[in-house]
Amino acid sequence: MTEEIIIAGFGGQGVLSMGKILAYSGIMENQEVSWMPSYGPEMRGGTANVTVILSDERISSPYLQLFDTAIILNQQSMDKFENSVKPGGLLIYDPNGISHHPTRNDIQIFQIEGTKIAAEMENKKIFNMVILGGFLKKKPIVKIENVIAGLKKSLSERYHHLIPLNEKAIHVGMENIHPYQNLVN
Amino acid sequence: MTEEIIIAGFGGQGVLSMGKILAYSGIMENQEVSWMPSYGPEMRGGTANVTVILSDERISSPYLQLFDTAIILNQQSMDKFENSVKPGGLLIYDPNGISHHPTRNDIQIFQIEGTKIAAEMENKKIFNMVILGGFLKKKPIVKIENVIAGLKKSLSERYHHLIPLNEKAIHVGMENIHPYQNLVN
Amino acid sequence: MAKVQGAIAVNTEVCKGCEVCIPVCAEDVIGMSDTVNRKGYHYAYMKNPEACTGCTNCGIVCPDRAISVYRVKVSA
Amino acid sequence: MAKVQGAIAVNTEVCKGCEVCIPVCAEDVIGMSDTVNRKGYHYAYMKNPEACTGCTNCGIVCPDRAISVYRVKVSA
Amino acid sequence: MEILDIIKPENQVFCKTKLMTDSALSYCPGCGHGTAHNLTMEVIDEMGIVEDTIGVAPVGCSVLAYDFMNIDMTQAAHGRAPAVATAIARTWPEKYVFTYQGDGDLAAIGTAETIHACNRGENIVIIFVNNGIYGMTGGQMAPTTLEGMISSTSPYGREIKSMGSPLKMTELVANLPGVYYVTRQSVHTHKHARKAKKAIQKAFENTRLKKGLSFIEIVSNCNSGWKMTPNESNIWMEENMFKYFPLGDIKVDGILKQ
Amino acid sequence: MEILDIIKPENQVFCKTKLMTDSALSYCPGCGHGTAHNLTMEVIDEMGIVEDTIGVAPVGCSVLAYDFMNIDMTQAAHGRAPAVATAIARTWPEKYVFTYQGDGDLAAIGTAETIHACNRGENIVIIFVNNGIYGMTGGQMAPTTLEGMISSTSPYGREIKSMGSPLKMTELVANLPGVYYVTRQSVHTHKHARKAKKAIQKAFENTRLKKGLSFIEIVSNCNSGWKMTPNESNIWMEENMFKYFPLGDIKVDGILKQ
Amino acid sequence: MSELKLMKGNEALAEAAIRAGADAYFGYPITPQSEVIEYLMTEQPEKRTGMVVLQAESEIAAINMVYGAASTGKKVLTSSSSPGISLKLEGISYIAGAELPAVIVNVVRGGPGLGTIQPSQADYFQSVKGGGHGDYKLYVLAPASVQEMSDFVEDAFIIAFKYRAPVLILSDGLIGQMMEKVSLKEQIPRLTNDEIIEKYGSWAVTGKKNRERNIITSLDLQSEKMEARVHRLMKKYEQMEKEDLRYEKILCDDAEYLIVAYGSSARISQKAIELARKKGIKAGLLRPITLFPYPKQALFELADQVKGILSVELNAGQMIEDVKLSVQHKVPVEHFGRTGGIIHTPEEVLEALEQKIIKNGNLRYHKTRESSIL
Amino acid sequence: MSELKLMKGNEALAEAAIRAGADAYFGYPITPQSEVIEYLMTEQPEKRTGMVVLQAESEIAAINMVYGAASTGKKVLTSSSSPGISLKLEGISYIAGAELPAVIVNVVRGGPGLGTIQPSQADYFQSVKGGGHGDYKLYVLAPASVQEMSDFVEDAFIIAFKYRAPVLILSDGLIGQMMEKVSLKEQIPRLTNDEIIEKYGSWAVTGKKNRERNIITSLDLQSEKMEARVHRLMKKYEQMEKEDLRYEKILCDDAEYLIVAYGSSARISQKAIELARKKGIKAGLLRPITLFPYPKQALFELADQVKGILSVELNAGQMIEDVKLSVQHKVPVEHFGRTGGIIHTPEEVLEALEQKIIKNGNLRYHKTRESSIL
Ligand SMILES: Cc1ncc(C[n+]2csc(CCOP(=O)(O)OP(=O)(O)O)c2C)c(N)n1
Ligand SMILES: Cc1ncc(C[n+]2csc(CCOP(=O)(O)OP(=O)(O)O)c2C)c(N)n1
Ligand code: SF4
Ligand code: SF4
Ligand code: SF4
Ligand code: SF4
Ligand code: SF4
Ligand code: SF4
Ligand SMILES: [Mg+2]
Ligand SMILES: [Mg+2]
Repeated sequence: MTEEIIIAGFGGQGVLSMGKILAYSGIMENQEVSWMPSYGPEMRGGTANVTVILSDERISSPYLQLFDTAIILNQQSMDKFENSVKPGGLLIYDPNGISHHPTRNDIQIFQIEGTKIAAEMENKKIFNMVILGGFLKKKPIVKIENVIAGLKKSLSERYHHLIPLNEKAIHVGMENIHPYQNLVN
Repeated sequence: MTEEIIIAGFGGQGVLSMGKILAYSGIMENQEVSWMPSYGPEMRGGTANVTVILSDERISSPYLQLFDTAIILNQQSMDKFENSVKPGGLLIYDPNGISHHPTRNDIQIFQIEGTKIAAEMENKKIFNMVILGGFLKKKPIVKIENVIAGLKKSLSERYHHLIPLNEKAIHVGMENIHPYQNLVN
Repeated sequence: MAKVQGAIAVNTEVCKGCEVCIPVCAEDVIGMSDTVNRKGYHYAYMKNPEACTGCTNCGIVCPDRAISVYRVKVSA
Repeated sequence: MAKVQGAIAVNTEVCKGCEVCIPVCAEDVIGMSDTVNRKGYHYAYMKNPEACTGCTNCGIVCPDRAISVYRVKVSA
Repeated sequence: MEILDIIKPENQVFCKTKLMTDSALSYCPGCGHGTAHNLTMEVIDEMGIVEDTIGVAPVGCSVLAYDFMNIDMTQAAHGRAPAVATAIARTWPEKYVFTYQGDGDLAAIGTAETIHACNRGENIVIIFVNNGIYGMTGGQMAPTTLEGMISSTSPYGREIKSMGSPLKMTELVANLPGVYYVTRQSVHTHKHARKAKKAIQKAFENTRLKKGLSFIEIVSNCNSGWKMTPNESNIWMEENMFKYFPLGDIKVDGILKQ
Repeated sequence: MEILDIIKPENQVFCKTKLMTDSALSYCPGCGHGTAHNLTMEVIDEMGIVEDTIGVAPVGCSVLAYDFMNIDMTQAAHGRAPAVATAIARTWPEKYVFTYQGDGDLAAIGTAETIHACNRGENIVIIFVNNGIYGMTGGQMAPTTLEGMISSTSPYGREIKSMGSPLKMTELVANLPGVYYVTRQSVHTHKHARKAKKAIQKAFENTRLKKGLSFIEIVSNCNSGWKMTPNESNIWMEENMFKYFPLGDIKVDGILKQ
Repeated sequence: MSELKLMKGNEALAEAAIRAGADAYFGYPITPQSEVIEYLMTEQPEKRTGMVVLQAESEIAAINMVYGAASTGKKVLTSSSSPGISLKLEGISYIAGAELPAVIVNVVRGGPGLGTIQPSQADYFQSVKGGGHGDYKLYVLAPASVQEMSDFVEDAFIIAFKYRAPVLILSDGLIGQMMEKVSLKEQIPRLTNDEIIEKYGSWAVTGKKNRERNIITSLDLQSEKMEARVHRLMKKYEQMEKEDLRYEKILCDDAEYLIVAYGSSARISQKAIELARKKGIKAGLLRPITLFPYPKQALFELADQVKGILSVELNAGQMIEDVKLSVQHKVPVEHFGRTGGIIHTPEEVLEALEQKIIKNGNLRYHKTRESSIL
Repeated sequence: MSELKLMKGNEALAEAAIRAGADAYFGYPITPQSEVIEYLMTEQPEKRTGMVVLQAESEIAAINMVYGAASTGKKVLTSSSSPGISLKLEGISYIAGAELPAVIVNVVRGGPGLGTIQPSQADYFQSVKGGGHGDYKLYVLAPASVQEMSDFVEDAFIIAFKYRAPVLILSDGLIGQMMEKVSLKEQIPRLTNDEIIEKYGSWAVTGKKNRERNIITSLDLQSEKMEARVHRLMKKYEQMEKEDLRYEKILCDDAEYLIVAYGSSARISQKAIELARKKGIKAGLLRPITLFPYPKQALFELADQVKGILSVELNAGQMIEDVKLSVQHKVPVEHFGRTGGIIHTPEEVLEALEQKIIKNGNLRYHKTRESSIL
């Protein structure tokens, strides 16, 4: 199994840490993992993205053009990465702030109202966990308990009390991911 | 004809300019010339030397180990260059301040009391011209008028009034060079 | 007696929602939109237009010069 | 009453004939040799030894530390 | 009166100068660089000297100044803008030459070039944007970072003992005879921005009059690096930066203010 | 009393310190470097700290200081001695670390390293021999060359307009909080040499007490570069150099003298 | 089993420096390597091991600080990226000339000039041909994974002290920025000052105590001495070639076509030869782990076996010269590489192998001649 | 006939810069090239032609001043020696990346480190393999006489502006310090500012007047653009190889043995082949005048004619790599050179030719393999 994922959104949305938790979960399952962020001034306030690969073979290039899954969290990232999903691949996005919805019909497209849900749960910080939950619902490539183990690893001690909340967020996310039918076609 | 000469002494003795005048004289006779000074901190107060080559062929290396003529003006230079004279070559030196006189008997050795003469002529500056005169007496490789022409070239205008004095010094030098018999052997 | 009335035009796609224009407005004219622009920023707008005096304070502190300011004299 | 008498020993091969020791000698003890050392420098010597007080001024300004200074108490 | 009746070309009293291009600034929302850029270009525009102005961009967030300032510009190696500007001013004595530099660029790696261009009294303008941090590279400590201030290379706060005190480059260069005008400004409010603009104008006037070097420090925010919202960062700046880096003229017409 | 009766070991009151080697100094006759070397080594000797002293030689005439000072020394790239000394002092906090630098080395190419080592208040001693010229390379103009002074790169005299004013590096660094002791001395007469020696001793005492950076400028001659006899050069120095570079303490125990 | 962590290459290198018992790090921020100093400042090794970490005012100050600490026998390193390394070259040349042990890390970005902050391998020439002035070389290690970013630090120090010579770890933005699993080594205790004086007292400047004075310098005014110094250096480099050459052969036993690549290019090329083999092309990969010394002999021998060689580098063609010098014109050698921060895909590499080597296998000499232009 | 003078190489170069119509010189003193700035300061070209001469605070400031003046289309040069050139490498890489015309002079001394102030050719690698970071090259001219120190200045400016690229004049302490006859060229008038705006207005930053703004930069945040920039540079270098290669063949027509040498080594080697011919050995000399581009084809062809080739350099073996890459293993190639400031004599060179080449002509392949170590 090899899963090649791009996660893209704003700097503040916890894009990089979401990728990191996913990678850690992979390690918990003895998979090979790589995590390659975009870096440098384009992060300046604007978009951030990270390529995460989980595989049971040695990973050659951590840097990719095409992905099995794209998790897209703002319009700029949608413009940039909609066409980077492999045919038959998966595109998950949060409709919040999206003015131009995806139009491809050779891939599966799902929506998850991460921003809204996080707002309802009154904790912006768990936004990325909600999204992660949605993704894992569609691609259960790692077990939840390993995600939690990964969380423990990547969070510093003094945040461990937040783990239950994050776990909850993951489950909420799993329940709130819905297919998107674009009406264009 | 190719004449390879080293002139060595103190910084203050006009060693470099003497070589320069010699080189200019060569140019006046349409010879190929090169002038290669010792440079860098070893000049710091201490010795200065210059290698001058006059030739009617293109000069390959301006930098030599052995010389046809060595003109030696202090003890350190004597220690350094006595053995750099080619067998059968010429060594000219000013005995002033020389405690260890040359001992080779496979070369011609001449003395010239440049310091004394310059003192008598009450002009330290012409010391190197006296020595040059002595050398030209032994090796008339350039005509005196060309030396004068060379002097004109290398001296800046405002010193041209000194040229007659320098010419005189050359002639005095020619008259005051004497063979040196070292009594060691 | 003639008083001035002002207005600002915000280039909503240029605005980055930094909000530094808000504290410099003595008349509390400026508010931030609920919706976001294409870059995802909430943008400035005149939440109470009639108060604007066209003093240009907002314009001069806007790093992105998203604001143009207009002013007219109106006789009361 | 006891007065001091001094003397200096110049390392003539180390001396560079710079003469900076001369002006600092209040007693005008130091002169320069007519002959030169192996390096070709005229070197310092005591031209009037009896005047030396052993004050060490010359020694401390000699860049090459060519001077050693000696001093004895002598009762007049 | 209807807004649409007010928003008419003939009523416009303020808008972006044409000496700023239409490319969106690469700076974070609320970053002082944008305002500093605009004020500088407004001065060049109003003085009508664009045809004779050559700018030197640094390495820092404002490396892309040449994308935004609609004038001839060259981009200097990190810290070397004063040397670059020196050569331009020497070979084009009639031009208006300015550098635009950050605090890491000017006060760390560029210290020697800054001190010596100032000491030679080159006829240039140096605009020094001091945000107390290395913005571009992700918020590392700068020579100007305040005591106790947190950055990615002083994660527990700048400690004077091991990292030294914040460096007051501006006061330092004011001591050099070649420097004619030295002032410290800010651009975060309309009042400050208007004063800063006057200072920039004075600096370019000095160039016109061949008075030598004018040095304008602009204390600014780096809200990303400081991890605050823009308005928070401006308040923090007033309360902390201005204490250590007080605003105002330091040297005017070649005379030090006491 | 006979001279030979006086010149006996038991009567010796002054001789070369054993912390100077027997190799002949490479300096020109009468060059102040020799005296400065000897005074420094006499202090190290008298303080009994040779086993804990590490010296840093510059690039300049005194590059060969390591041949003459009979202590552990490393030779730094041109201008970088303060950085080299910083690392040694940081990794060997109990040692006495000093740099010995010329004015070209310290005030031209080494400006940034000097300013920042001073600003960090490194616990080191900087001995700065200012002879107003680049001696080693044959007498080119230095940042410290006086107005109108002739050098091989200012053959018609230093001109302020194009070459800038002589740089008072010592006054400049005195403004930095990290610098604890700053003084300007000379070594050309016994009086001056004795005072300079006291200053050097104070500096190393500061190191012992971990007070931070001590900066000692020694205004000296470069008779070769100045094209004078040693005694002429010392007189010229008093009449010209001391006017612009006045001798005396500038900062003592961390407090600036006014 | 030692602890397994998920780390960036830059972080792994920084942690490895602490664990290798380094005494000091001096650096100046630059993308894409700033995480090295950021990690160290956060970890506070001063408290863990007593290691000194200092942010210098510039790369030049940093490399000269390295020179200073190395002069005293301390284990010291610095890191930077391309433009910063250019600034360090005078200092690096001094370290080589003065025969000091030191570790320098270059997390390469694209040049020339300010260029791009994206990954590149365009500093190969600078690294192996002696970017600085004079006759010297660097021992160059090229990590291809986060694990190697960690492992090579200790290796580098061992070589640095074995030869008293500077060692370069030549990484790039890809290896520096990516996160992978890394198993960290045990902490090696730092040497005490007494141990340093004991071990390195013959040369290090630690204060003249119970011995003659030590001097660190790269200057020799007597040409004979300077020539002797140069010969001493050359001897070291010959010994490195004999004793410390490192490389990896992948699928080479039956290879008909060979790719030579290091660092991140080697990772991508490995995928490329896997794809090639799926297509039935017998491709192999030679990965130089040390760029100096270079696996000349291994290449020379493989050249008898394969039909052609492709040098894959993230640059316009630099290592290809060493490949050619090794192959000695037995088979065609071509270059493939993207530049400017673009990272070639395994597919691109495979296509290049097919187009430049397999297809033109017969035009060999003509080809090599032309392509020897860069 | 133009005036004949006796001048040092450094002085001749400085005078030639004035006469070539240079607009500015920026430099920092260092032996053995300080005469360049000393001559200029004495001549006061500001009064003769309006040329600006400034002593910078460092080599780094100087090269960045060059960058600044070059950004505006001015004819500008700097000079230094080995350690100073190392410090300029970041700036040189910027000049190459930003595509600016500039002339840099290196009067080489012996390295590494502070090394020696005596003559050397140990900066060959740094000069031709891109000492700075990134994919760039310098057009390198190697004068072998005072006359060429003078002549090459104008040549260098012509190339610099033809390609908008940095040109290096690679001299050494021997050529820089020696005096020879030199015939000086006529004064070329400096361009007026209007002429500069006229000629270079398409790219130079001279103030935005009647045109869109000009920008000088080496930065491209988009990798595609950066790659395009690198390709643009590579195209220039290919064109240089086609159009501006320079070399000299001496006694090569009937040569059985070949010496390859440049600069001062070429002078000495010429004497050596004369001595050889006196002994009946048919030796010839190929003197590369440009080190990049390199006379690859000429060497490749001579390799069919000669039995062996000796690369003579004042270093531990650097140019030999380019000789081998050109010869493509047709005949044995060996290196001979003294280092540390020692200058080999014609006799030494001849002996090396006899020992390393003539004697071992048969062991060719074995030999070349071994000797490919350095
Ligand atoms: C030689 C070199 N060293 C380091 C860097 C990395 N670098 C880029 S910008 C920068 C500092 C920016 O800080 P500052 O000058 O304060 O500008 P700001 O971004 O804060 O406006 C550094 C260290 C570089 N590009 N080149
Ligand atoms: C990088 C570098 N630049 C330049 C030089 C040449 N150089 C050697 S010493 C020196 C200046 C010496 O002057 P100063 O520091 O005043 O020492 P002094 O000789 O006057 O005591 C210079 C420019 C060098 N060796 N290295
Ligand atoms: S112009 Fe003045 S009043 Fe109007 S919105 Fe702006 S700041 Fe407020
Ligand atoms: S200051 Fe400008 S960018 Fe910021 S919110 Fe106001 S209008 Fe928008
Ligand atoms: S010791 Fe004093 S008195 Fe004696 S010679 Fe020296 S200076 Fe003169
Ligand atoms: S000071 Fe020293 S070197 Fe100078 S003359 Fe006196 S004894 Fe000789
Ligand atoms: S990082 Fe700081 S300095 Fe840079 S653009 Fe953002 S706020 Fe401005
Ligand atoms: S050149 Fe000047 S500084 Fe150097 S040794 Fe001679 S006098 Fe002293
Ligand atoms: Mg900043
Ligand atoms: Mg000096």
